[in-house]
This record gives sequence, C-alpha cells and structure tokens, in this order.
Amino acid sequence: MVVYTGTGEPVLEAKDIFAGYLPGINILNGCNIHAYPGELIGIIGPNGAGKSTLLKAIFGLVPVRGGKVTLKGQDITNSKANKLVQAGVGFVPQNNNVFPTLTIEENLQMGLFLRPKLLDERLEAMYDLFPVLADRRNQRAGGLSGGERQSVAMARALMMDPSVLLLDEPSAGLSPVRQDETFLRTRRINATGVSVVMVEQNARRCLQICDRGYVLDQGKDSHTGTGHELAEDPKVIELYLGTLADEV
Amino acid sequence: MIKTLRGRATLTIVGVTALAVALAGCANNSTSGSTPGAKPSTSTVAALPKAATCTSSDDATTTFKLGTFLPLTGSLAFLGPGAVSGAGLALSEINKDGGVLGKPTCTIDTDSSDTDNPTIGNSSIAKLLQAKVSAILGAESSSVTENVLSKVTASPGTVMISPANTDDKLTGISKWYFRTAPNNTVEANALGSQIISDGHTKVGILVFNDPYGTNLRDATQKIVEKNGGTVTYGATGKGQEFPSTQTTFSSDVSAVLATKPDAIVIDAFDQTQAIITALASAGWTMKNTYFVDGNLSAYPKLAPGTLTGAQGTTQGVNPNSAFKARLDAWYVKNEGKKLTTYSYAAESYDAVMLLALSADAGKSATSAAIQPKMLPASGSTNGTVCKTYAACLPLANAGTDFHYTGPSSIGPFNAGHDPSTGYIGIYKYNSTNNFDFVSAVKG
Amino acid sequence: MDFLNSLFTDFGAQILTSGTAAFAIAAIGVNIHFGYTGLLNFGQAGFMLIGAYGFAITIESGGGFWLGVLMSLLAAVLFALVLGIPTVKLRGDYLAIVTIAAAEIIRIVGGNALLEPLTGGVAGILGSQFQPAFQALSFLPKTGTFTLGPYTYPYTEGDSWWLRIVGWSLVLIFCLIVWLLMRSPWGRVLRGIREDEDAVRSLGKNVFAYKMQSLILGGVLGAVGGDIFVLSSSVQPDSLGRTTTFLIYTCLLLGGAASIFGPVLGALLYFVLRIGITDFAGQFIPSSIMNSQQIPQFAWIVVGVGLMLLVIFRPQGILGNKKELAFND
Amino acid sequence: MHFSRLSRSRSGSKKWVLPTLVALLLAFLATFIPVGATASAAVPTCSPDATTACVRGTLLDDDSNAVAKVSVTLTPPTGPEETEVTGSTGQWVFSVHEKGQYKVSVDTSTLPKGLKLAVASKTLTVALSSLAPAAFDITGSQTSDGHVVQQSATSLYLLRVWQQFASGLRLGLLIALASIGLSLVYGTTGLSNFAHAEQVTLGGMLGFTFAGVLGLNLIVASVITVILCALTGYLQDKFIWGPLRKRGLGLNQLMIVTIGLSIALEYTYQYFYGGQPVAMTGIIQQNTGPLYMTPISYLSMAIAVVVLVAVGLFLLKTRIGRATRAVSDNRALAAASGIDVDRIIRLVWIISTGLAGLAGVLYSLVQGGMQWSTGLQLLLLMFAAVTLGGLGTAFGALVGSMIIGVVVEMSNLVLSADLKYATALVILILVLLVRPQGILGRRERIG
Repeated sequence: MVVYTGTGEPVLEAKDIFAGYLPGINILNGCNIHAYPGELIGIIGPNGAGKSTLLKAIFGLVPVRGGKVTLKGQDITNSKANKLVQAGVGFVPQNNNVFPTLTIEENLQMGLFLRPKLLDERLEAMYDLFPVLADRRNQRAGGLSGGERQSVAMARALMMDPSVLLLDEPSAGLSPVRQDETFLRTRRINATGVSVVMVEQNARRCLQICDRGYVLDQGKDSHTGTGHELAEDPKVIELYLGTLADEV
Repeated sequence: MIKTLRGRATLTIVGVTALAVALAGCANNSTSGSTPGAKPSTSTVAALPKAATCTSSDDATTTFKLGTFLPLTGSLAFLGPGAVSGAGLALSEINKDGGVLGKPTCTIDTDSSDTDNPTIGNSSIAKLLQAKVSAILGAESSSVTENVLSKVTASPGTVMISPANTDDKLTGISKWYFRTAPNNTVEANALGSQIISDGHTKVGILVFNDPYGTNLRDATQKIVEKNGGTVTYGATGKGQEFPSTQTTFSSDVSAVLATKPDAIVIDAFDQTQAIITALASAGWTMKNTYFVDGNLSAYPKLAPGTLTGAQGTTQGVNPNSAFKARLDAWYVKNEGKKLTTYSYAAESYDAVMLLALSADAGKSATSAAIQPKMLPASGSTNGTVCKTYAACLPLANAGTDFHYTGPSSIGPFNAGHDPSTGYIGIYKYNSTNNFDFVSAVKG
Repeated sequence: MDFLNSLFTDFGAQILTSGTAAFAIAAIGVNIHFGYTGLLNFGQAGFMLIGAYGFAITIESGGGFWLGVLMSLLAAVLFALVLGIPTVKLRGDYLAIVTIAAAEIIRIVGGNALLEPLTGGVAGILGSQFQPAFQALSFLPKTGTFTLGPYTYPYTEGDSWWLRIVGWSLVLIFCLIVWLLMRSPWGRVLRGIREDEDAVRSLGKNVFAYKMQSLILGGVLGAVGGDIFVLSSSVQPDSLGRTTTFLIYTCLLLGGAASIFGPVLGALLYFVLRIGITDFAGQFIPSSIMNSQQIPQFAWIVVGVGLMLLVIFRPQGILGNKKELAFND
Repeated sequence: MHFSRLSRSRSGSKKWVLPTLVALLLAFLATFIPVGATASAAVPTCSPDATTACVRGTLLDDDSNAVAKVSVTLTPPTGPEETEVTGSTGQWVFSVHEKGQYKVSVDTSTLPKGLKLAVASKTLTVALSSLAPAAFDITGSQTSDGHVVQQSATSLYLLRVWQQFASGLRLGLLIALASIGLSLVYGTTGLSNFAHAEQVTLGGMLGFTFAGVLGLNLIVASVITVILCALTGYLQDKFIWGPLRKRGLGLNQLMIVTIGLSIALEYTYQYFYGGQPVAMTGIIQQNTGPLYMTPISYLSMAIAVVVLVAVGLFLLKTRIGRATRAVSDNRALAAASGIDVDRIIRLVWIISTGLAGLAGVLYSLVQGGMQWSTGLQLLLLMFAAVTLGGLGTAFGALVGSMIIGVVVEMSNLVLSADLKYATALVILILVLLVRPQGILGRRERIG
C-alpha cells in the first residue's frame, strides 16, 4: 500500500536503512521512508523506535551501515552534514538546537555559514518570518525561552533556504499554545514549497497536519498512509496512539 | 575501513615519534659536540672497556657482581652520568688490575628513577636481589634509598652503598648501609666559614624542599649563626623552601632580595639555572652567590661572565685532572657521549673500590663477606694507606690491614657508616662559567 | 637462552612483589569507580597516600597496627566524602580535575617542610617506624629466609613472604568481593548509572548516594593498596602522586576495565612488560645506538606509545568486554 | 625591538671567543698547579692543610663595598702579635700553625670616616686544616659620606608585594597563552588533553634547537618554532585525533590516549635533550624599571596580550571564530548548520599547539630555560586555570590563568613557599564548590 500525495520523483528517499550509535548495535533495522516535493511528512512511533535516529541517519549524524539515502536521486548516504546543507537539507534537532553563547544574529549567521554573501538578504527574510527575533538580535540565545529558542532554531535552519527541512520533535517541551504555534508555522513553511519531514511525539496533532505519515516500530517503518488514514487505523491506535493516550 | 584506520593511526604515532626523534636528533648531535665544561682532552687516555653484564651462570660467591641503582630516568637523570662513569671506570680498572678474587667483575645496571616513580626502583631492586648481587651502588637520592632500604636490608641482607645520600636519618640505619658522601655538616662547615670570612653576615638561602636541600641548609645555618651571622631568608622553620618541582623563581627571588642579604646560597639541584636567571636579571651581584655540591657545575650555556666570582663548595680536594680524563675517556667509549658533570663520580668510584677490596679481603663476593670488611678497608683500623686497587689488592689478599683513600678523599667510615671526615674543596667561577679550585678544608 | 631464563625469573620475581599486589588492589578500587560506575577518579594515588599517612602516623604515635588500619580506612572515607559531595553531581571531568587537584594538595601539604614532625616532610616516614607493627603479627619465623624454586625471600622482614601472602590474599579477597557486589542489585544499579544516569534516577534510585558509596568503596581499596605499598617501602608523598595514578589507570586499561580480574592481570602484565622492554633493549641494542641511560628512557617512550595503541586498538583491554565500555559520550 | 637588541649582542658575542679560549686554557693549566699554590698573588692567601689553619675575614661596608687599608691584628695564644692591612678586596688573612684561641681585633682608628664598628675584637677557636672565619659588622657606607639611605622594612615589603604581583601577571599571561589552546580543544572536542603540557615543552625545546644549537636569530627561531608546533597540531589531528573521533572512541579513552602521548613525549625530550634545562639564549637581561622585570619579560607580556586579544577578536568577530564558538557550544548543531566541524577542529588544534609553542618559547626566554618536565609541572596549573575560568570558554581560561598566576606568585607572602601550587589548587576547589561552572562558564555545561 503506497500512497502518493506528491508528484514526480521523491525529493528524499531512505531505503533499507541500518544504523546505530554503538559498534554492533543497530537502532534502525531496514527502515524505509520517502518524501515527495512539497510534502509534509510526519513520523511517529513509540519511545526508542528510532525516530530521531532516522532523521540523524538521513542527515549523516549517525553512521548508516546499510541501505541508501538519496536526495533528488543523488546518493547522500553518510554524507557529511555540511555537504547536505549545501545540497539543500535543513535540520532542526530536538534539544540543544541553538548555540547558547552566540547571539541570535550570530546563530542565524551560522545557519548561513556556507553562503556568507547572502547574509543580509536572508537575515531580513528571517526577521520577517520571525519578527520577535529582530528586536532581540543581539541577545544571547542561551537566555531565551523555549518557544523563542524554537524560533531561532527554525530560522537558523531556514537561512540556507533548504528544499527539505528535517524537524525533530519541534513541539517537545512547549506549552500547548506554543505547540499550536509551532505546528502552524511548520505548515506555513511547508506551504512555501519546502518539503518537511517531521518527527513528533505528539502523534495525533502531527497526523492532523501532515500530508502523509509513517509509524516506526523497533527500527522499522510498520505503517504508512495519509495523516487521516493513520489516525484512524485501528492497528496504529492499538499499538501506538492508544498507549500514548494511556501514558498521557 | 577500520583496518586502514588502524594502520594510519599506528603509522602516525610511529611517524610523529620519528619526527620528534629526528628533530631532537639534530639538536642532540650538535650539542654533544661542544661542551666547554669538559676540559681535559680524552685522546691521551686509553679508554677501558666496560665490565660485562652479569649472567645467571656467574656464581654469587666467586664473581663480584655489582648492582648499580642510579637515576637513569626522571627528575634526577641529570645526576646519572657522573655516578655511572665513576662506577663503570672503577669496575673497568679493577678488571684491568686482575679483577676481584682473581675473576673479572660483572655488573647489572638498573634505574633507580626518582621518588615520583617508585615502581621503577622497586622493580630494579627486585631484579638485583633476585640476581644475588654482591652489593648495590645507589641510590643518589636519599628518598629513593629510604624507599627501598627495608627490602635490601631484610634477610639475608645486601650491602648497599650510596655515593650521594646526605639525609641525616640514614646515619646508622642498618649494618648493611654505607655511604661515601660525607655528612653534609662537613660541607656546611666549609661553606658557612667561607661566607663569613668573605665578610657576609646576612645570608639568604634559596633552598628546595628535599632532604638534601634542607639538611644542608640546617647545617649551614648553624655555622653561619655560630659565627655571628644571620640567615635572612630560607631559615629552618620559616617555611620558605620552594618545591623541588618548581620552574619559576621570580617570587622566591623577590622574597629573598626583600630581606637585603649580603650573600645568597643556592641550595638546589637542576633548578639552579632558572634561579641564576631570576637572580641575575633582578640585578643581584652574582659574585656574592654561593653554590653547593648539588649544583656546583659548569654552566656553559650561560653568557660568559654571568657567574664570575661566585663561589661554591663540593667534596674532595682539588679534582684530579687525570681522574677526570679517565672518566671522560671511559664515558665516551662506553656510553657514547661526553660527560658534562662529574657530580658524585669520585664518590661512586671509591664506593666500588671499597666494595671490591672488601670482597678480596673477605675472600668471597657475597654481601655477608663484604659487609664486615668495609670499615677496615675504609681505614677504620689505621691500616697501610694505599691509593689504587692495584696497590691495595696485595694487602687485601695478604690479610694485612689497609686503608684505601681514593679521589673522593673521605676519611674512614665511623660507627654510623658515614665517612668520618672529608675534604671540602672551595671553588670560584671564572668568566667562562666554569669553576676553578681555590682551596680545600678538612671537616 | 641464559638471557631468557633470567628474564623469566625476573618476571616471576616482579610478579610476586608486594608492590605489585598493592597496585592491583588500588586498581581494583579504580575499577569500581571507573569501570563499574563511570566515575573518573584521577586521585587514586591521593587515596593511597592519605591512607598510608593515617596508617603510618597512627602506628608511629603508638596506636598499634589495627588502629592504624582503621585510621587509614577512615582517612580514605573522609577524603572520599570531602571530594565526592560537591563533585559527583557534576559532569565526569569535573570529578577528574577535582580529584587530581585534591590528590596533589595532599601530596604537597604532606611534603611541607613545616609538617616534618608529623609527616616527615618530603623524605617521609621511614619504613622502620611502622613496619615492625605489621611484622609482629607474622606467624612465620621472624628472621631468616625461605626459598621456593628460584625465589628466596625473608620470612617476615622487608618485602617478605608474610607481606606477599597478606597482599595477594587481599587481592583475591577483594576480587571476590567485587565479583559478589557486581552480581548484586547494588552492582547492577552502579552499572546502570554508568550507562544511563537519568534512567536510573527515573527509577527512583538515589544516584548521588550510589556514586558516593562507589567512590568510598574504591577509595578505601586505594587506602589498603597504599598500606600494602608502604609496608615494604616508606611513606613518601612524591611516591604517591600523579604518576602513580596514571600508572594505576594504565594497569586497569591493560587488563580491562569492568572485569573482575582485569585490574590484577593489568598490574601483573604492566610490570612484566616494562621489565621485558628494558631488558630486551639492554640486551639487543648496542651501546653505540643507546647508552645505558637512554635504554630505560626508551622503555618509557615505548610504554607511552604502547598505552596509546592499547587504548586505540583494544579500548576494552585484555579481559574487558567492549559493550561494557560503551558508556561514554 | 628588544629582540634585535638581543640578537645584536648575540652576534657581538664573538668578541668573547678569544678571551674565552684564553681563560679556558688558563683554567686548564691551573688544574696542574698543586694544591695551595693558586695563582692569585695580589691578595694574601692561605690554604688550610694538616699543619695550617687560616684565620680570615673581609671588611665590607653596608653597600658590600670593600673597606681597604684597615689594620687588623691577630693575637695568638702564645707568641707575637701579627698585624695586616686590608687590601682592595677588604680581605685580611693570617696563616697559623697551632690550634687554640686566637684574638682578632680591628684598629678602629684606621677605619675610613663615617664607618663604625660595634665589636672591634673577636676571639676564635681555631683547629688545624680548617678555616676560622671572623665577621666584623661595619655600619655606614663609604660612598654616601657615611649617610646610609636605608629603605624602611615596610617599603621593602610593599615593593616585594608589587614585584610578586607583577610576576604573577607575567606567569598568568604565559599560562593563559598556553591554556587557551587546552580550553579551545576541550570546548570543540570535549577532550581533556593531558599532552598539551608537552606541547608547551616542545616550544622551549625546538626554540633551543634553533636558537641555542643552530644559532639562529631569536626572532627567526621563535617563528620557526611556533610554525613547527602548529604543524604538530595539524598532524596530530589529521592522523590521530581526527580518525579516532570518527571511530567514536570515547572521551575517557581519548583522554588516556593523551596520557600515553604525554609519557612518550616527556621521555622523548629526556632521551634527546637530557635531564637538565636547555635555554634558547645564555644572555641574562637586567631588569628595567622599578620592578625586577627584564625587557624580554615586558616583551613577552606584550606579545601575550596582543596574541590573546587577537585570539579573542578572532573568536568574537570573525565568521570562522564564531563558527569555532558554535562548535564549542554544540558540535552536532554546528554540523547541521553546514559548518565543517572537522575543519574547525583541525584549525583549533593548529591554533592550540601553535599558542602552546609560543608560550613555551616565551616561558623559556623569561625563565631562563625549559626542561623535559617543565610542561608537566605547569599542566595542573593550566587545568586549574581552565576549570576555574569555566571549562571550554576561552575567555574563562584567560581569567582563570590570571588568577592562578597571581596566586602562585603571591602565596608565599602569607604561606609556606612550598605550598604555592597547593594554594592554587585549593582555590580551584573552593571556587568549584561555590560555582561549579567556573567564573565564566555556563551552568548547562556541567550537569
């Protein structure tokens, strides 16, 4: 059962990925996902399923031991992160997603490290998108609130104007109001034509906004479908959403 | 991937080591060529080969096996060459003159290292005791000796003789322990008298916190005070000793100069060069500086004239230039380098001679036979005076009382196994930062 | 052949010394810290030294052997508390720096010239001041030697059979204790802390208390190692300094951290290898290339490079399990 | 400028060659002269031997200037008195051949004007073959018309305090230069590099090789040394640390690898350079200004300040510098931002070892030499400085270094001199108790 919500060739594809941090111990065991241009992909799954690891593996932060990652048909398996940024992939990690001793503007500058000449132009664009950052541009990011940090982190990742944005649990640790803001902003960014692959703990909310979702279990993609399909799939509810509801 | 990585890492470590070796190598070669400190030419003296290394087939009662236990690595490594050459030369000359008990002597050379690395000394002592050596020469540091002494003196007991220990605590500590370094009250007496007679009554002492330094300081302070002088800095109980690992001396120099001393005694080891720099740059008149046996050596790397007029004391009468030439020749031939210091060479030489002659007199190369003959051989029975192994050997073989006196010119061992007397030479630095003999006093 | 024969005899002689046993005990202590709990204690020599001071000074001032042992252990416990309470909560390298600094402070203050009446200053406390109290407990003859194969040692004095028996028995006892402890729930919590502190905390365990217990236990072993060490030498502050701590870590890593016999095997092998390197270099490198002073220096270079290669290519050591070491980062 | 003055005097030192040779020759010949007959004839001499003892003293005024032409009389237990007049060195000496009590008295009427003598005669117990010294404490000075300007004890103490404070600043700056690299490497890689001290030693050793052995001009030698030291950083990272990082070797393991490296390097230095200190130049400069500070000290401090400011500006103001701080803050995020973390780290290694080499060169010049173990002795101070200031923050390293330097150099004003290093370490522990993240550190780094 393959669902197409995008058109043409996938912009990002991960095939049969095996990866892990420690020698000999794999967290991902043959995981497959793909994203078409302009898609908003949500990845959900229980704790330890390998969601974040998958993003990191795609982004070259965790060594991929088997399988292949392609971006617009090009093999990017185990590419260094800076090469991927150059190729148009942006990544916002879950925790520690700002440089705390750097000012907001310096944080954004780091986001555009590879194209320093475009700095002024892109800064302006980001301050438009996140007006709250403009006033505090010389403030250290370490002193910001969680929501503001999330804004800095997104803005930093968008500095390079990526074609694919990888988001690792953007709503984690935020108040419900800020969570909503984040999801809306994600949708808005997606609407500008950026493909987004988002890992979320807040599964229901995620499936509501995404075009298509994957459920990861024990390092493998166990289910996929549109957000709606998954949210209503009894197996997914039983296996994952249900338990989540219990926990919460 | 892993394999190539391993290969690379190994290669790198080896490569970096090799690079360092190569870089340092050129430094080494060019320094060893020119040492103004070593005066006598070596060409005139025939160099003797080094005594063989003992093997397990050497019998403990008939072959004189010397175990050396000298600082080859660590913070006292700079004192190693002097003692190595003294002991090695003694063994070679003994072998040339017929050996001990008619057989050539052999040696087991081990590293005593320093107090920071006690396991090295422990391993070395374990090795020497396992080989049942006739006697052990060492260590140079009193602390290192104290660390291993209980192992050496435990049954069955092995003779240990140090060429350099000066700690008071070691006097009479065991029947197996001897030393050829005169008690430092002898040196302190000469040093203190010299300072007072040079007209200085306010003496600052830069002393390092080590038994060597503090013992000599205590004794010197006594002499200075007895003669109406005062110790303005570094006196006993003032807590002004600097740690032996210190490398910067500006605060100590500031402190000593603030006490307005007439004279300064540098009672230290290899820290001395940095102290000289700190003192001289602070405008101290270097001729009012006094060195001790631990640092009275040539400083060829300092600019000429730096030390002119400074004085110092060390054991022994006027160092015999022929003896130095023999040491030089031996060291160049057997160790491949020029000697830059003669510290404790004479004491090591005499220690080995006394051991060998005691073995001859005791008719056995075991420690048990050597131990009772050490005091008579050193002259405690007022025997016939003889100055070389060749001269003493017939007396020892014949069972006649003899009294060996060698280049260190120490007197007979007393009941505490310390040299009862010693000559202290007084030296003055010339414009080449080398020192000339002035006079000798007996203490 | 003669050379090899005497080399192997030397190996045996070295393995049997009480000093090797002392290092093995101290390394077992560090194994509890580093191997099982993940605590980076870089002041084990400080534990040895403070233990040895407690031991020797008590005996010297007439307290007797058993009180000396008690004071030694108390000193180590106290040292662990002072060091641990402010730092075990922090990241690993803070503990490393604080412990190495504290150990240096003990060493420097112990050598302070003004404290000479108490600690003997830099020269330290001579063995003859406190060793007789231990030797008096010996059930072997008080003098004379006993020969076993090629090895002749005194019954009771110095580095005696008596001391060796006690030292190596303690090594075995401590191995047994560590084995039992690490199988117990307590040991499992320690390993849990090593692997994921937060996870253990979330189970409601008091991580701080467990870490402190580990620090104290390993430190006490350090003190016992220090006591055994000085029973055949003397209490000198410089002997139990940074170099000794590094040496203990080398032994531990060589044998294998987080394994029961790793520290013991490491201590044995380290001393044997160093003698082997020195003796081989002395035997086969002509003096025209290296003189008698350069050979032991060269041996040290080999030891340093060897330590690097060991950790690079076999970080788990000889007996260790690679998975046990996966707790970093 | 100071360097050129130094180098000029180096080349000018050729003037010394001939006198040196002559002196060497004389010294050599002097060793053949038997005991007791030394060549200096101008001063009356006496050498103790079995039948001789020397009664000797030297008359010096408060400025340690010789007091000449003073009559000194020796009264032996038996026999006639002897009188001698002090020469230009102020020395007087009597050879005596019997042990016993001798009285020595100074004829105060022959003392130059303005000089006073509290005790004019002394009785000495003389033993044969020894030196019996007699000290006469003369007050007053010949050069200032008997009026001695004595500095008060308080002003002397104050001067000493300032002096030691200045030395502390100097030491602090040198430690800062050395430890900023340690801090940068720690910040960007998390590695506590125990071999960093040996990089400092390497600077002194290579400096000696080029200046002391090969005789290059000091500036040239220093520049070559710093470049070579920086090169070692490049090579180390390229062939050792980089690959090990990639392999994911744990930080604790890596730290122990650096301990191995430090052992290997220490003994490599000992192997090739021996146990004694080696200096880049034998020339000892005189202090300038009111404090005991040589021109080279001022220059070193200036260089240190300039370099530290430059490093600071680099970190704060340049793109690469900000990227370095970004890597320190968060390596993964830096990579995710497109920063080539490995290149930044390599650059950090180059800067770190280069600065350490420079610190070694300056240290060697200021302290008069570098020994195989010098770096080792500084290592703990460097770690203390870095931790005190805040692990991984370059500015913290500077602040921490200054504190450590001043504490080390000033602690002997109140404490035992052998507790210098211990004091610095106690302060470290105390600060960590109150503020575990260090003075400039951030709390989130420590948990």
